[in-house]
Amino acid sequence: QAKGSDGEGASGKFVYVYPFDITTQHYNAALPNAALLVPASNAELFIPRPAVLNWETQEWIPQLAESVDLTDKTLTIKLRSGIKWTDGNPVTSKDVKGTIYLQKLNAPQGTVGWDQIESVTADDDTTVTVQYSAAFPGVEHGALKVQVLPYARYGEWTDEAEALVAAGAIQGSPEQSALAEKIAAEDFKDAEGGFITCGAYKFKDIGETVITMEVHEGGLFADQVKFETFEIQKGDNATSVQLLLSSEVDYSTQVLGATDRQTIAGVDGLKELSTPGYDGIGLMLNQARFPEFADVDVRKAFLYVLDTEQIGEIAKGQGGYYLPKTYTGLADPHAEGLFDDVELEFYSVDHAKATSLLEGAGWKQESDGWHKPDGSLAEYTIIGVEGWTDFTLSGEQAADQLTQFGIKVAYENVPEDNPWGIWGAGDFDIAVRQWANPFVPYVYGAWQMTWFTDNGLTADAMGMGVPVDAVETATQGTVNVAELYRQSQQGTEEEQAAANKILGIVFNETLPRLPLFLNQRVSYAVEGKRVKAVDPGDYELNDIYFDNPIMVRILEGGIEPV
Amino acid sequence: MSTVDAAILKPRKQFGETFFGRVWTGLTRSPAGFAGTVLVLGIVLFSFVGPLVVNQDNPTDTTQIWTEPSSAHWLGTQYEGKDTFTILVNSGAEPIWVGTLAALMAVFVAVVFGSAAGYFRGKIDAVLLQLTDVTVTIPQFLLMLAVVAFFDDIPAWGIAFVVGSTMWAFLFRSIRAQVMSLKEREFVEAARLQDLGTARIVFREILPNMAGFIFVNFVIAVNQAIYAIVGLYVLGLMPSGTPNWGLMIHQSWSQNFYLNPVAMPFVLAPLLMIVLFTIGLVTMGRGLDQALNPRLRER
Amino acid sequence: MSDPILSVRDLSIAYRTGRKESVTAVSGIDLDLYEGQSLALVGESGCGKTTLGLGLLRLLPNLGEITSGSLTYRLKDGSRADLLQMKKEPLRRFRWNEAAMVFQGAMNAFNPVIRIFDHFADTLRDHADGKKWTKAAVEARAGELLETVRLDPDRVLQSYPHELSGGMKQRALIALAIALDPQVLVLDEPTTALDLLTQRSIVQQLHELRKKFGFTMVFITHDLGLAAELADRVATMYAGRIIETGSARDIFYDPKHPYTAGLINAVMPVKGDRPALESIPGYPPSLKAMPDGCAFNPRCAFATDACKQDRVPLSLLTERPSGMDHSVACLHHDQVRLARSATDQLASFVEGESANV
Amino acid sequence: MGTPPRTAATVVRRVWTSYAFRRVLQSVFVIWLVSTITFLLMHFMPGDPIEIMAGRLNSAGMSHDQALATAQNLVNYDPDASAWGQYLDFLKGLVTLDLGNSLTNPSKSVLEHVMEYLPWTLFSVGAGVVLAVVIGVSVGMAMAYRRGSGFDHAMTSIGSFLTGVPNYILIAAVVVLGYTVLGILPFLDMRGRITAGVEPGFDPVFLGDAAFHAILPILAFAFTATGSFMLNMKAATTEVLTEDYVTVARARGLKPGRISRGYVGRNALLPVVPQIALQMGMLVGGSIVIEQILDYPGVGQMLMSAIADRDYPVVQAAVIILATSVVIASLIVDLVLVKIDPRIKSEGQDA
Amino acid sequence: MSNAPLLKLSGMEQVFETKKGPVPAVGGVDLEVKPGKVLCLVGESGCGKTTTARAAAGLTKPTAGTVEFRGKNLAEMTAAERGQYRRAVQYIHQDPYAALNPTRTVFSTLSAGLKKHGIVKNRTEARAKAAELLQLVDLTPPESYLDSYPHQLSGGQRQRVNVARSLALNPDLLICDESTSMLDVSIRVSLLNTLGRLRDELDVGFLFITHDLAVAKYFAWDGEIAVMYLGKVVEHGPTPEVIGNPQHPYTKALIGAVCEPDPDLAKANRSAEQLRSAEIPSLRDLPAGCAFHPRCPAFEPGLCDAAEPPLQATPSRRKLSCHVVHRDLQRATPDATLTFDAVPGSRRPETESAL
Ligand SMILES: Nc1ncnc2c1ncn2[C@@H]1O[C@H](COP(=O)(O)OP(=O)(O)OP(=O)(O)O)[C@@H](O)[C@H]1O
Ligand SMILES: Nc1ncnc2c1ncn2[C@@H]1O[C@H](COP(=O)(O)OP(=O)(O)OP(=O)(O)O)[C@@H](O)[C@H]1O
Ligand SMILES: [Mg+2]
Ligand SMILES: [Mg+2]
Repeated sequence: QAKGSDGEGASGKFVYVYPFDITTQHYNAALPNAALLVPASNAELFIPRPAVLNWETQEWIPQLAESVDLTDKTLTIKLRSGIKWTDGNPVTSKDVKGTIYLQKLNAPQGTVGWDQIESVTADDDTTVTVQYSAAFPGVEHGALKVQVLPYARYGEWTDEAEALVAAGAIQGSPEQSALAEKIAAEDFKDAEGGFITCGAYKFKDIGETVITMEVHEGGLFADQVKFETFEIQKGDNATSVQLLLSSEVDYSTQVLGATDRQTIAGVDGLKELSTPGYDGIGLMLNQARFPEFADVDVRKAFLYVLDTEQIGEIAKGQGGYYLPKTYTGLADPHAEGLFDDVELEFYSVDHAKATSLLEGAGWKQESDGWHKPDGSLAEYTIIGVEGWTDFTLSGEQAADQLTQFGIKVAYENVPEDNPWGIWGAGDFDIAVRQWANPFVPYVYGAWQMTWFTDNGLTADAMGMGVPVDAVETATQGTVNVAELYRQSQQGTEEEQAAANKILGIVFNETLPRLPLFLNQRVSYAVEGKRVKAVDPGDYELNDIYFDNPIMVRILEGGIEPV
Repeated sequence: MSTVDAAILKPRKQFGETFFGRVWTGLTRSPAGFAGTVLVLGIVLFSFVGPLVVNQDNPTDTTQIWTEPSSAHWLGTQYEGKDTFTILVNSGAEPIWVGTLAALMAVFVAVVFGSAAGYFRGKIDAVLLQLTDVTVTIPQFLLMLAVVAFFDDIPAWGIAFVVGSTMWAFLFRSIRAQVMSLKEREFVEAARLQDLGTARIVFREILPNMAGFIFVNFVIAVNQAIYAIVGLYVLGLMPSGTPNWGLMIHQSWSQNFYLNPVAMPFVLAPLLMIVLFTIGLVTMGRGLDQALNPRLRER
Repeated sequence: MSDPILSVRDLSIAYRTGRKESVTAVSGIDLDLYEGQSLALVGESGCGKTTLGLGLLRLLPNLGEITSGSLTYRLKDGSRADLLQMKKEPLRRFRWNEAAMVFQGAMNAFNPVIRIFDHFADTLRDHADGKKWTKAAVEARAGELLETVRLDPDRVLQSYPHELSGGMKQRALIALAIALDPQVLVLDEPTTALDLLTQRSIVQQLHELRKKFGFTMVFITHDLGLAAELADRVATMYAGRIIETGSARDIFYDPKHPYTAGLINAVMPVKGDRPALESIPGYPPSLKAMPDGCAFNPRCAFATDACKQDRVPLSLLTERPSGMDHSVACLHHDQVRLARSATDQLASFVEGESANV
Repeated sequence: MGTPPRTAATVVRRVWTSYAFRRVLQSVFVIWLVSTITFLLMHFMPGDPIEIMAGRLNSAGMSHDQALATAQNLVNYDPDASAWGQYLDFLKGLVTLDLGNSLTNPSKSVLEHVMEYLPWTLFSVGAGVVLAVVIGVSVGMAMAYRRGSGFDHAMTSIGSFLTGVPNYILIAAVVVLGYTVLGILPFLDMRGRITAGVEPGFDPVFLGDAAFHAILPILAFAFTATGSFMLNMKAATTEVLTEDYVTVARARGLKPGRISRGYVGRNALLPVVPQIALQMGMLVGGSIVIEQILDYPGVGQMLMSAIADRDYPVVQAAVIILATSVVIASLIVDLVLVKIDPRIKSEGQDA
Repeated sequence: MSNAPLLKLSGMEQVFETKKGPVPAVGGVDLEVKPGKVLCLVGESGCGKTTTARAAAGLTKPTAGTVEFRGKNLAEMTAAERGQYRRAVQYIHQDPYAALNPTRTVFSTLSAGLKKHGIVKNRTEARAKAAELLQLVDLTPPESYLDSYPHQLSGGQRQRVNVARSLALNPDLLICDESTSMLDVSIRVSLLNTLGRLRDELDVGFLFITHDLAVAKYFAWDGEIAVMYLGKVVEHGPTPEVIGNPQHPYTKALIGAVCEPDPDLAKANRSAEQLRSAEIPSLRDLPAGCAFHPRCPAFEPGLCDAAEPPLQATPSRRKLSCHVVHRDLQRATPDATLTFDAVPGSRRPETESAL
């Protein structure tokens, strides 16, 4: 029935692959983790946000909003008019306001951008005003990126959330828990009208292995999109490889291993879309357990031992990783331009340097291996996670290389069900762990990962035991990392930049985590089969799981059928 | 009485009639038993002696990833550029010895409990019987999953223990039933009438009559244990320390090697090894059964 | 009377025991059976009685095989047919209809999972020849049959085999055997495993049935008492061959084969005095290692070199009508005498008798 | 002999001593014990559903504390409740058939949750077993009838091959050879349980489609079972063929079809019938690996993920339901056996 | 000494508890076995012969009554006495194959008891002794049997090995349960002759169980026969008397039912008296009064179905439990002698009218 007035221009179909599961997933979009396709990259197509971010320019690309404006502590969201929900209601500021309140109530304390919200008001049908208690670049991120829920269905809850926020309830309070439970108990599987959406596409058929979406007349950008149908094939890695092999899919965001990539290499029209990722794999040294790791020289020596290129090659395969240009704890796109005027240490394999650093730190190499200053043999175990292949391979290789250098390092896997518990508790010698941060488009995300994740420093969750209050550095003196971190999030643009610069230098000097390599995000497209060209356009640096460039381009009408 | 005839004092050697004699005959005479034994021995040798013969230096080599079979790499190389054949040679030992250990354990427990329950009956019997009912009802894999999850750092012999403990129930029942019927057999009664003592009756009169049955079941149990252990690896629940068949299959599936034609030697080699080994065990079991099953023998 | 109802010529039966090996369990049997006759086949365990009995109906197990000979029956319609040439379907129709068999293990002759009624129904229906056997018709016919063997039809028909005692099962089987009015009835040890009293009553009923229906019987047993009771003709078997055949009185009172004599010598009488008995020394030969010549020679007191040379054929001693000739396969039959005094007395009596015949 | 007066006491006594009743009682006991063991296993298993959910969230970009706080909301679980209290609740739930809601997906009761998957596993296992019984029984009988023939030898080899080699290995080989190497297996189209757009219902289109998608699991389940039914049926038939009543039946000139069905087949099936329940049980247990290898969304796969999530109620419910179905299957088999083998009843009363 | 009983069962009862109710398999029997003498138990299947024998062998405990060995109650024996009893009383099972362990050689079977009880010191002695035993039962030359397994022996040979084993411990009493029922006539005779030699030469006492009256008569000619019916002894006396002149209707029926290997006798026998019923009553539901009355041809209503007849001595050197016979005896002159004529068919008929 989609073939109607909006039919001009829209034809053909675009096929995406994603591992959904209709037996357990449902239509309650207030539970994004468990709702059908809501956490997927293609969510922009049916459950839009006020705006998405262009990661390179850090500018907002308005979606449901016509324009957004943050002036002082006030965020004004001007909605497009004429957009309709599938139940026929227009999209109004009430929907947006309610959604923001619900998110605010459920956001854990200490979350940047949510803590600072004071009030949300719907000034008229298309204007939402968010009032912040403090303003800084990035504060608007949370509010702008909510997936907007229809008031008609969720109004009862959003109203309750608004009232609770007004009454000062926070996440974890009994009222909030009660509401959360109420929400969790609803799945809308049998709800009238199915999944209520307001995007360019709406659900047509929900099959066990295929979900078909069709153009939603009256939905956001329905007039711009060029595909009549958008199909999502259910598929994990294996299936997406098979689908790519038989050209049954146009776009896949599954992380494929080196072998998979070789498997599909010969497919006609295959295109690898590769963007530098914002996170990487590194090693956490447990300073709380081994005091010798507090010595900066020891950590540096370790990094000089490791052939990170080989590790990346094995773990991720050609094209699946890249080595950072600077060892500042930041992915290249974030580091760009920040450190042009400072001299940074560059850690490439240099066993001689490692030897002299260790000897300088009082270590001795004997026939059975390196001995610590106290004379005991240096022996460690690296833990990786069962089933996380890149972790496993990186850990194995690192252990191998350190052992060959003479530091006895074994490798072991921990079960994949709860490595976070193990890391958080500091129950390891050395652990393979991410560095930098793929989820947060702002630099501070990297600092969070470096200094605050798995570094609880409390008695029962010591983590890696790296100090954050007073860190001795050669060039910056003693710095308070925690304070700088706060500034990097909540300062003005200049303050943020300054803090970021100092923290980068501190990272480079003290190596709180040993960065091995950065992940290169690779996604796959098949061109020429159904789709003319799959191209990220201006959004090349957008992360494919957050603000996916291809989806933004589809909405813009930048991707067309053959 | 006159001096005893020397002929009487010297027992006639009847190797073919002793237990091991019959095992030997069973394994060598019947074509099936022979083929099975050759297969099993071959794979055992390959897996236990092979690692001593084959050069163990198998470095990661990023320039040699997924190469085709060649004279340098008989089965080509795998995803790290390591030699697949070398990995295969090293992959058999663990499943085999763990499986054997598990089977030994299961058979041992089943024999001890089974003969106790069958011989003494009464309370122990009732309790053990109920226990087997439950053991049989809980899906074996589930029990193993739970235990494997419980001890996160489980050593190989621990796995053997776990697998063994899920397998004993079936054998227990048949052993118990056999002991119960053997106990009532007249020759056991005859032994009691001669006042030969319980220990002798159980160990010398009853158990030897089941030796064939137990032996055959041991072979079957090894097979089942390998099924279970490899299964655990395939599910990816086991530490990936030592190379083994199950791990190879797990990697083939979890990393989608099975979709890549170049990876076929790596994917198919462990499958083939398991197929051959289990067929070997089964045919060996059949040969043994023919040689040892009293029902077949009496005829 | 001139035409035998069954004639067997040179029948040999072998069992396959291995890939290429086989043992001959029955060899070179010649036998003519006349209408209304009752022939007892006697001999020690394993001498091939059952095998021969099964052979007469071509019922050998998978591994058994008739290796030579012919088996000619005179059918109800008067025609003659060689059983060995019969195709599957005619053979099936022949069985039970022309010749039925009551088995050694009557205890297991019934399918344990169906009722006795179903056994009758199956038999009648599979030989229906177009007739429709309704439940009531089967019940009527089966009831009639069961009554002739003095069983309560109402109860028995509804029973499963395991609910009947051994004697009842045996009687039910006899009733089943005569369901189609066969001309020939082969009974393989029909009373072993039964109590003395039950045995007696079955023997009694067999007599009555014979009187009533007049069928021809081949009665297989190793109990010489039963043979004496039921047979008017006896054939002794040893190691797969008939070594002596004659009328019952010939065999019991004047056996001419040392083996037959040995058997009769070893029988313990209940009535009369207690004689000292002697056994036949040694054991029957293994089928795999048959001695040359007369198979009995290793155990025989009269054996001479001649006995070890060639097989000894049956030779006619006394000619009698209807196949009741007394023949024996022994070179030294003239030396054979019954040892036991009590029977000597009987034997002398019989000699006088037979002169009268 | 008249019937004894039917007082209430005698009726109670009758029921109490009746074979079926005692068998049912025993089954209930087994189910209780299995449930309790499962409960204990689950509760002494390390790992806490909240932590695991927190880890998930954490990996999606929250800090550990934040993730933990969110997880506490999402997962309806009180780690501090006493084990004893939980056990009592659990027992109560067991009796009232209310085993609570899934921890990770609280919008559904665990029964609903499990029932989303269970029918598919039961369908594929059931179809596999039916296939196996049909093939195994007929081939097994044919083997016994032609003992020693080439057919027998060939089938015996195939039978022991099928029983011996793990079914997941066989099916893995089928996939690799059929899909990757030869490219004849439409593995991709077989994904999932039904093709998109096929409406569930009791019609041939749906059943055919479901069967198409389940071909591989069904095959995998049928492999082992077929082999063992073949061999067992052959052994049983061989034994029955030597029974006197079969010889007697042939002597009675019964038609070959009647003999093979009513006399040989029926009796040879008796020892094979209990095997069916046993096989069902083992196959349902083995579905964990099969469904993982074939990526078939059945109860085995669900169990794996529920265990990984420490979704206790789901795991418990699944195990109890599985155990119950195994117990019920064997109960049915026993009761059916009483029906088809008249001897058992009297034995059951005697011994 | 030879007249003190070796084995004495008094009032021995054995009731088996089953789900369907108690089964009184043996209901109070009194028996004695003297050294060098044979006591033969005969009766139909299920009448309790084996049960009696098993209790006598100490394999089961009787539910009532006592089993005494050389005057000592089995139930009250000390461990040492029991050990002695175990060795002095041996039981030979019915099935010669089942009673031999298929995994042990003849030597191993024979020597186990010898070694266990210290009768032999070492292997050499054991083999010599075992060979001696084999010779005793006519398995010669012994060396060709010593190392055989049971399945390599024929039925008769197995039966002899069983006998040899039971002789290994120099028993005073042998209990033979249907030891010859599975054997062919000629082997049966030779085994009975072997056992007879033991009885006569070594003074071994026998409790000999059979359902074959001919065997009973042959083996127990100098001893006694006890006829059992449904767990009770109904007639008990010296063998020639009981066989030659049975008085209990049941014994009469048994003897009348025997088929003699004599065609003429058989013909004459055909008119033998019929029992009133062929069905044996169930032990669980014994008829009131005399257990035989539903089948008994001499049944007299009011007399036989009222009270259980006691086992009483009669003038003709035997004990008997039958109301009718006892009553008739009392009525008749007390010294009436019964002749063989009383046994139907015990003689060849005088007239040839049957032919
Ligand atoms: N299926 C068979 N395979 C091999 N040999 C067999 C088979 N059946 C019987 N025999 C052998 O054939 C011979 C004759 O057996 P048969 O059963 O005819 O003897 P029988 O005279 O009936 O003995 P019984 O008195 O014990 O019943 C025996 O030696 C027996 O071992
Ligand atoms: N363990 C038992 N439990 C219940 N009943 C038993 C048991 N043993 C024997 N009986 C019953 O006791 C009765 C006597 O059995 P027993 O074996 O003594 O008879 P028998 O005279 O030896 O018979 P046969 O001649 O058949 O050997 C039978 O009815 C039998 O069913
Ligand atoms: Mg026979
Ligand atoms: Mg008995």
